[in-house]
Amino acid sequence: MSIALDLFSLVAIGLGAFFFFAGTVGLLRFPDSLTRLHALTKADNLGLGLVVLGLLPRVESLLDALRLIAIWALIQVSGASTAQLIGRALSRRGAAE
Amino acid sequence: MSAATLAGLVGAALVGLGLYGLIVNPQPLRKILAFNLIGSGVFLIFGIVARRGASAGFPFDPVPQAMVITGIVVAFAASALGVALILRLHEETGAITLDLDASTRPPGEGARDT
Amino acid sequence: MNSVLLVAAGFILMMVAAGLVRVLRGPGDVDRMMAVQLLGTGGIASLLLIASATTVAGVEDVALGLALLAAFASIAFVNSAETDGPESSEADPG
Amino acid sequence: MSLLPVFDLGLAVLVLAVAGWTIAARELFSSVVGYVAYGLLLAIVWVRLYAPDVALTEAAIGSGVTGVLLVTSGARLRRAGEGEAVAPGLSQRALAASLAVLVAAALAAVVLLLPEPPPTLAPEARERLAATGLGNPVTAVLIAYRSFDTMLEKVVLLLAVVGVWSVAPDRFWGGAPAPLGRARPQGALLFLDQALVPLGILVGIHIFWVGADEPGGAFQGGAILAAMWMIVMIARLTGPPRIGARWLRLALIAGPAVFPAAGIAGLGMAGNFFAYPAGFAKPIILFIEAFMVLTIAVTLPMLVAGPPRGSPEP
Repeated sequence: MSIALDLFSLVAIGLGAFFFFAGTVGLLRFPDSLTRLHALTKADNLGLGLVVLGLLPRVESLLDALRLIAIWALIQVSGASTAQLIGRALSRRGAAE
Repeated sequence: MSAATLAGLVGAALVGLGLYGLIVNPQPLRKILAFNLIGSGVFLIFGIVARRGASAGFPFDPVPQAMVITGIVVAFAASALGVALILRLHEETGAITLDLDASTRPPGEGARDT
Repeated sequence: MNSVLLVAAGFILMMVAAGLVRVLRGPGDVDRMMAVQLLGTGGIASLLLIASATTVAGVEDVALGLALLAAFASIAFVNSAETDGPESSEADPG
Repeated sequence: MSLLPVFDLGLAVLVLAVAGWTIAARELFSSVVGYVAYGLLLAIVWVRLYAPDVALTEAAIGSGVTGVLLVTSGARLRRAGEGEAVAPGLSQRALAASLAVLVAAALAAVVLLLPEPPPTLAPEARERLAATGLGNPVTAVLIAYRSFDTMLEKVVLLLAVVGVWSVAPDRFWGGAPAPLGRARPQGALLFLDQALVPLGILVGIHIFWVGADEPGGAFQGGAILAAMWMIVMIARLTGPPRIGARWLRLALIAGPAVFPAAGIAGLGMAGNFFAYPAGFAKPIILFIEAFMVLTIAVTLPMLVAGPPRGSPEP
């Protein structure tokens, strides 16, 4: 059982790390700000989400699990909203030019 | 080299960097930022003193840590006061530098409160 | 298992830190901000991994605080980066 | 665990690189962006130094609120018009650099020559921890062993607010500071406020409450509450209050006033200034801390909002 759980953790955390990698590559390589924003939000949501998912089997109490999920939920909400704000700022700047 | 020593050396380097910025940067807000760098370097050195003092079952000595917490708050209060003074100076004189001899832009709309 | 977590933590942190090259290159303030946001999320992820691998009590609360404040800095940046827009306002003194 | 030194070394290089950027960047704005990133990294360093209490404070105040202070005031300065500031010449730079290197080298030498075995007060702190009823030694140091420091630190915060207010022109005295946000906030910002702020208030109170036994405490909880209030002000759901408002004045002095009151009560009840009667230490400490949270949550946003800019009539 514990081996299966460890394997689950490994896979999820590995995938999460991959999304951070992808987000960084996107941030550095994509040609303009809006596409970079796209890459960033993937890293925010999926990367952290998968890391949290991978850590869930390792927590000791229900409260700790809830705290982990709350962290992810906070980043989801704030990531989505700031992406919207940044996108607006970008499009307004584009319109002004 | 232990993690604590490494952090202490980083702290020393931060103080140096901050000091350089404090002297060289002409804009007062940048000076405040540099001052905060010096502060955090000093806090880090406090932090390693705390870490080295680990004993009696604690992984750290709580006394220096508590002082750092107090210090961070006081550093913020000092920064805020400095910012308020800079903004007021700018309003009064239109200057964005503390150097009285430096050429500054003629007072603009900021001087309307005088 | 713990060392795997540490490797993952180090990998994520170094990755998002590489993203900070965006801060150097810009070109816009918004791009710089995005790099910092990525650093915030990656920092939280690697904090959680470190917390799980080493035994420092209360690191989850640090991550929770960082998660709250991640949005805080971004909001302030967007807000002030945008103040020269058409809707810019200032309380009219007097 | 042999991987940790590699991680630490990478972290150290990163911190220094980002700190260098905040000094070297051309514009204030990108410099402040660097400073916020620096604060995040420093929080991780503090976790590595087994100081989660400090990490929380650094993340909230050192990086978050200071970053907002600088970026907000930078925008105000920019709105009022750019001016040129003259950078010092090469010889001055060289002089400053050598001075900085000298100071850094001296400090590095101090770090390397720290006494062995290291002096520590941890055993004393451990010994008396039970008497305070607390589990978190840092909170015990702040509120019980060195309560005088913490009380005076609250007074410093109060003085800073008075100082910030006092640079206002006379005719604005009693008015409200300039709003932090734009006139018409975007929908996404309002949504974020509605989702984040209630949760943030809960988290702030949670961190204050667990601070008695685990990392956290009045400073950290108060700073998070302060950040939440500032988000609300940036979205223009509410403006900064008039500085003449009675509730504001009361909230500002709550911490610095309750602290000595508890100290004097200790004089009466336990025979010593700031002595807490046995068995009641923890409730008294939490009582003091609750007022500290209130004061910090109100003081930090007022410091960021700056001097009053509106007419004093409500």
